[in-house]
Amino acid sequence: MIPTKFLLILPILVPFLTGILAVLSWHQRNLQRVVSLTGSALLLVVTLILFQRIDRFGPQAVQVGNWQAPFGITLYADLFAAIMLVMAGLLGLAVGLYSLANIDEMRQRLGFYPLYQILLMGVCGSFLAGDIFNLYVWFEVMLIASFVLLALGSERRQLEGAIKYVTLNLMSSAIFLAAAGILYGVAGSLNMADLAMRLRTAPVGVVTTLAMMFLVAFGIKAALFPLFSWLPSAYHTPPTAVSAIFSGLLTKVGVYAIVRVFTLLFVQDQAYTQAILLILAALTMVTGGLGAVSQYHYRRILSFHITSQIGYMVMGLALFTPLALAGAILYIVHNIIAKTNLFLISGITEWVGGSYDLKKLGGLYVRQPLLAGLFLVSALALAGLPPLSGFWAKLTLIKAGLEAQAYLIVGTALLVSLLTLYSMIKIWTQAYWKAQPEMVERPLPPRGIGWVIRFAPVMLLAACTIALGLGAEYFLDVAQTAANQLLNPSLYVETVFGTFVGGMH
Amino acid sequence: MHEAVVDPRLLPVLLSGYTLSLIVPMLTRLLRQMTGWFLALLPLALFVQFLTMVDAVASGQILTANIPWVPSLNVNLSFVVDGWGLFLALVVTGMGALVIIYASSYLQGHPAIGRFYTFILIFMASMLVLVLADNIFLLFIAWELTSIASFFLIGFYHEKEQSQKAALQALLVTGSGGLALLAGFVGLTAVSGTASFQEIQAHSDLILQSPYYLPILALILLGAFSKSAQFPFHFWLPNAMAGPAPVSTYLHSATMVKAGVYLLGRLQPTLGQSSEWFVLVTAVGAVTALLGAWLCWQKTDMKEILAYSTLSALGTLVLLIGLGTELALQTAVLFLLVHALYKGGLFMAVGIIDHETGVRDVRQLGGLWRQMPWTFTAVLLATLSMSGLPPFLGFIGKELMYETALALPRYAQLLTGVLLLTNMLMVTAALILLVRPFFGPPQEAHPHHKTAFNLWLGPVALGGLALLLGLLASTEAIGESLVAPAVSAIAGGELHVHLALWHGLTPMLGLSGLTLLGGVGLFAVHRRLQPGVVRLDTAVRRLGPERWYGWLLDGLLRLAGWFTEKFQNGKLRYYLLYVLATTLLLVGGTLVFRAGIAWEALTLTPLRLPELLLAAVLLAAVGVVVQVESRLTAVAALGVVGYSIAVFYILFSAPDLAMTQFAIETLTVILFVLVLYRLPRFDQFSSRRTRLRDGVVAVFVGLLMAGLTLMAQSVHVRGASALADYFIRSTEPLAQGHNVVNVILVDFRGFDTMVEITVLSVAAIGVYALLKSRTFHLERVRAEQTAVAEQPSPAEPILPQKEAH
Amino acid sequence: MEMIMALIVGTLYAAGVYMIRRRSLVKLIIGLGLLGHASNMLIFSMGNLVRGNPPLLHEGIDLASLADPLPQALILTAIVIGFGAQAFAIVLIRRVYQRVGTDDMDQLIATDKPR
Amino acid sequence: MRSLILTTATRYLLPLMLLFSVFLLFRGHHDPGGGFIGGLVASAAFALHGFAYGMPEARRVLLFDPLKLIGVGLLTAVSSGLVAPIVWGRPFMTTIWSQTSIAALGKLGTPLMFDTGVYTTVIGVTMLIILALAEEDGDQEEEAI
Repeated sequence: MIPTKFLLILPILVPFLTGILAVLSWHQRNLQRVVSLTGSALLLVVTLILFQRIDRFGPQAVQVGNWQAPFGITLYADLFAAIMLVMAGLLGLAVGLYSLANIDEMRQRLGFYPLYQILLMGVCGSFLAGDIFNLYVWFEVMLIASFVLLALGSERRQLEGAIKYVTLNLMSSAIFLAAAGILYGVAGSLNMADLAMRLRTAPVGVVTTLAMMFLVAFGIKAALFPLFSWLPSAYHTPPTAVSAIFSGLLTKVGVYAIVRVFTLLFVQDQAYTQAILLILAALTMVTGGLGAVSQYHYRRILSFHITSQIGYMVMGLALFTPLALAGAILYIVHNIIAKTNLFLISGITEWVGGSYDLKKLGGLYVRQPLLAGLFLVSALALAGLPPLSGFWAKLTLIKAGLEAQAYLIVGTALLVSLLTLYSMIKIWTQAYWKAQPEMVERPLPPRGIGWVIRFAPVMLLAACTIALGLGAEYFLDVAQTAANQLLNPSLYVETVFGTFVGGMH
Repeated sequence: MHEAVVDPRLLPVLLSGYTLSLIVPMLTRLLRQMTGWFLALLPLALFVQFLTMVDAVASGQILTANIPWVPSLNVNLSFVVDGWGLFLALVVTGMGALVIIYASSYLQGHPAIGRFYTFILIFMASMLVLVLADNIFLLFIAWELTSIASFFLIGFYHEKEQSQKAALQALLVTGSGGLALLAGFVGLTAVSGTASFQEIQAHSDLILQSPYYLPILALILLGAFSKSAQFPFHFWLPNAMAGPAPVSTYLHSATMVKAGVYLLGRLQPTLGQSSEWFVLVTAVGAVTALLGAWLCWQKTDMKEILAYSTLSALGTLVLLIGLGTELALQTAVLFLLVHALYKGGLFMAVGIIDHETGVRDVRQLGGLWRQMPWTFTAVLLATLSMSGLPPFLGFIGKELMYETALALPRYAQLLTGVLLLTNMLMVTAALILLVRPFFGPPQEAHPHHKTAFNLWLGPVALGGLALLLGLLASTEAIGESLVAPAVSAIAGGELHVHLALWHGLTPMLGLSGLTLLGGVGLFAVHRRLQPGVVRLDTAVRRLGPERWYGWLLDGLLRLAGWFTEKFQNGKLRYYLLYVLATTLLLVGGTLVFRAGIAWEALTLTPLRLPELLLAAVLLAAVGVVVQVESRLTAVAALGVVGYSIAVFYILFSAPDLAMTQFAIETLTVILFVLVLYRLPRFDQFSSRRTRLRDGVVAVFVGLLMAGLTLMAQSVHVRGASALADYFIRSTEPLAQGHNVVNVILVDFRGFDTMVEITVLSVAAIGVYALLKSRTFHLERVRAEQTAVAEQPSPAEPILPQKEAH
Repeated sequence: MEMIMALIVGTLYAAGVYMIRRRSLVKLIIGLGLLGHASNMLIFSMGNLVRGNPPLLHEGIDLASLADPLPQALILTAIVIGFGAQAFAIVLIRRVYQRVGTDDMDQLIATDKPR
Repeated sequence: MRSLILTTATRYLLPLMLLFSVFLLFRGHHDPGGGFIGGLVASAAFALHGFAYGMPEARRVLLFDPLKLIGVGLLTAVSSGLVAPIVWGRPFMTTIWSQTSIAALGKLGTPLMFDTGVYTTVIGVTMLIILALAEEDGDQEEEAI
């Protein structure tokens, strides 16, 4: 059994070392592929072990460098973090496998695999950070890796998208950095557990001002309305594997950070902050939904839906009841899997149908029934139809919303789910049902290894979506435990300050 | 009181359909044309299974099964077989068997017949779950599944645009209703504290007195009405007839559309004791009944006639349940069966005519009775039942209807009138269906071959059943065993139902006669009236609910387009503006209105001249950067800003920072010069006004950040500087160093540094990849150019690689 | 001095924001540079401004008078990260110019047009 | 346009600057300096050499592919953190110091190893950027749209 103090660092070290090995084997592409895939598989194993440990023994913290908190850097993982880490591991493997077929030779030679691993490292680090500046640093590593992955290949549309993506995300970083600096100026600490205690004695107005700064900074990353514009500009431009991993993990890191700081640090003026979160959540849902309805491009529809669904997650946070938070967590998990899978499916659709443009697609229900079926599983889950995963998340949120008497947001959530259904059906009708437009005559790709590499991860994720739906009780139970941990900040503080071992060295 | 008995058969029975649907693809390959017969064995077996439960249920038992699924959300696999559920389960399975057999021939040779079977089985299983679920959310799940199955079945001919539209419309309308229903269900369970129908029923007082009664009622009615195609949601149903005949038969007349009726019946004892319920449900039912009947006799497409008459029947059912008297419920139960039998048969028969002749328009058909004797038999039996002639079951249904209406304490005349009118029009419709295609001179369209046994089996069986049950109505089997338990499951208490063909000379009999007379009369003149009525109808339709749907959808699309155009116009500076405005609003607003700066708490360090001069240089350099026209000067000025900052670091005790800043600044300037000198000059793109406006925004942002800086400095929460003290005091003894900043970087917070150099490495790889990609692209272009060197002008620009193929 | 620092911070942010909202690619990158400086100066003014007492531990020094080393360490990290991001952004902009052939940001809207 | 002064100066400057960079690396723990600054100085030396003799020559003097340097540097940094968990069972990045001190260097410990990793990485990073920029294809040719 791996001691927890090592286990907690492994989700960072595994992709880091994998990335370094991939850099060192820069010119041997096949070696890189083996290294990358092995690393991804290992990451999933590690995160699963970590999840199981935390599920059984509760939140864990480790002090990097063995410096007592709040002086060193703390890594902290509660059940929420562990869930997110498992998601990173799962996606890392699924998309990693898919990328073997999807990423072309040029991009491989320009460093796709190292970048991919470093991106995973940044994501995992963000989930584990127990120190606000360390979180900033993780955000940066994730961000810069995503910049490069987005622009890798330098197609014109990629570059155009990248400009917007880079600029707005650097804005977010600048605000985050300023906020972290001011937080240090106000409270004199960077350790989040320490801050949680110190901020209790700080003037409420000042803390709330800081909360708003963090909300804007993380809101950009999470693509909240009206800070989301970079996402639909950029997410549809790189190769599918890149879109998929972005859609699954990056915005969710923003949501994770929002949830973290608004449950741990900024709980002083809840009426005010929750009201703002609620308004943003509603607007985000609507904007994304409308955006998706207006599009005719497969991946752009999916991109807008990322935004709309972030609204649901923030809604769960804004309601701030255990059930609502559990709903948000369930929603995140469901959405990560379903949305990533849809992106992967969009890639296969392009592969067999020759386009992302819905007007040029068609006839795939007849020609590719398996693909169509896999699309349906994820799309209907996304639209929240029972008994798939999205239904349970939606039901939980609606129940929590009605219990909290937040009728307006519940109404919005329900209406937007109709918009989701509409746009998913649009994709279905156009790409799968409709007869194939005559102008595009493409021979079907052979069912070789490329077929297996593409379909295997999609099937894996579809199976996860189904399992999440049929086994909802287990996942809801876990989500509720995670939510209760989140709503109990003193657990965080005790865990961080209670686990210092070994005294001075 | 009912006695609950756990029945282990239930779960396998209910899930068998799903299981079977999974292996359909394999079966179709294995059994080919026999698949239909094989698959029909399942509903048949289930039908028999349910028949064996009839006696137990009639004797007052209810059969249950309960398996926890998601108890945290009160969602469990709990089922209850009571009279009402069992009654519908029999309809669902019985019709299911006939429809599958029928479809095996109707869709014979269609490449997608396997998918048809899959969806029809999923539908059937879901429908069974729906009518037997005790858990309210389980019902909802099944409810949504039937909508989805219906979507795929309506869109069976999915390459036709009309099918796509109809399927989408049905899904959106019933889906919206489903969402309302979900909200209503959540509310209902919240108020009653349970998700079991049995227990909810026991808490009906609690619900009726709750302030949330009305919203809950409204939401649930929205769900039920949209599913059962009540006015103003009725329009999706006629359009749904784009599906193949077996689908119309099974989903859109016999079973799925009855789900709303079923739910209303199920909740009648809970929600039905209010005048709101009475008014809403009765009125909507009555309007739908009349509307359907009125629309149906003007049509000439047989399937359309059936569709609208189905609407009418659904309206009648809803009306009866809204009335809620014992007699009304009894009528509703019986009429449901009556309708399923004759309408199912008619849909199949019309399907046969369509299948064999390719025509559904009564104007192009004639004299078919000779050529299609079996179909004729079926239609004859069904239409007679539809017209309510003795000794058919339809007659008993109609008599009961009038009896119910006449016995009403309120609105008796009005509702009798409504029912009379509806039934008259039904008679006319029945006559149109029977007389025009089958009698009269043969027309051009004629059957191409003999009708297959599989095809006529269903309709003839159903028509025969309508006759047989009518003849047997006075026996116990119908009234006491089937109808009575169903009614008592809704109304509660034990009751007896006695059905008979002959009640003596009653007012009801008179009304029946009147109905027939009126119907026949209208039939006699209907051809002359039709054109005028159709014109009128078209005019009214322009304002009808279907147009509302169109407007809503168009409006939504336009709104979405407009909104997205506004917010996602591709121009980065607007995106930035949104971010800045949000920051100003949220952060600035909070700072000004909730925090503020404690000026008196600011500790000010005295000013010194060199620092002031330095600040002046820095600010001047910033001014140059912003204003200058030449990019090289701007870069140089930016360098000056950086170096001034480095000097600041020196002055304020940060030598490490200063060194790094100097080095980095130099590198940045070099990079700028290397990279940017090949870029164009600074161009002035924006107008003076834009610049002024941007300037104002920028000033506000500056003020905000300066304000935040001062705010932070005016707060002194920090346990003085606990961290700084610790670092300064521990660096030597614990970290073996003297340069505290460096020790923080490599030891206390070395982890940050490790990530930092990773960032740097990735950035370098990024620079490398960006620059190298040009080499790759150029190599490709050169290769292409040599390849097409002979051709003077390449016709198409070469696309960049899209993805690895 | 705190007021002067606040003025500098505010001016740098204002100038940075103004520059990134221009339509010219080159100005955008210069604006990002200014924003980086602004954040660093902001963090720097979060530590108490101490003259001539760098956090270097030499014999006989008064430990209480030293400048707060933590903001310095944070800024060092931020400078380096900022440099990485900026280097990438500079080259990115160059590549955009090479491929698209315009310096006008308003022309770069192809990816946002609904198709 | 290589100037004679630059080429002559660089010949002597390169070793001196490299030596100085190593000096900065080692003294960082006690005085201003450290791996980062050291790495920058070393890269400046290589870059100057490149300006004087051409980039292929700089690449030759560098001995290693910059990408390899980056990899090795990162690996060194992370390995310094792994010493404690693997050898002593302490948390990641716990510092370990040698008991004896070596002349001119002082005590050896994992922080120095870490800083060496930083130093190596920074050289790799800077040289990767500079070499890529210097070896870039010209602007004249059009890429495919």
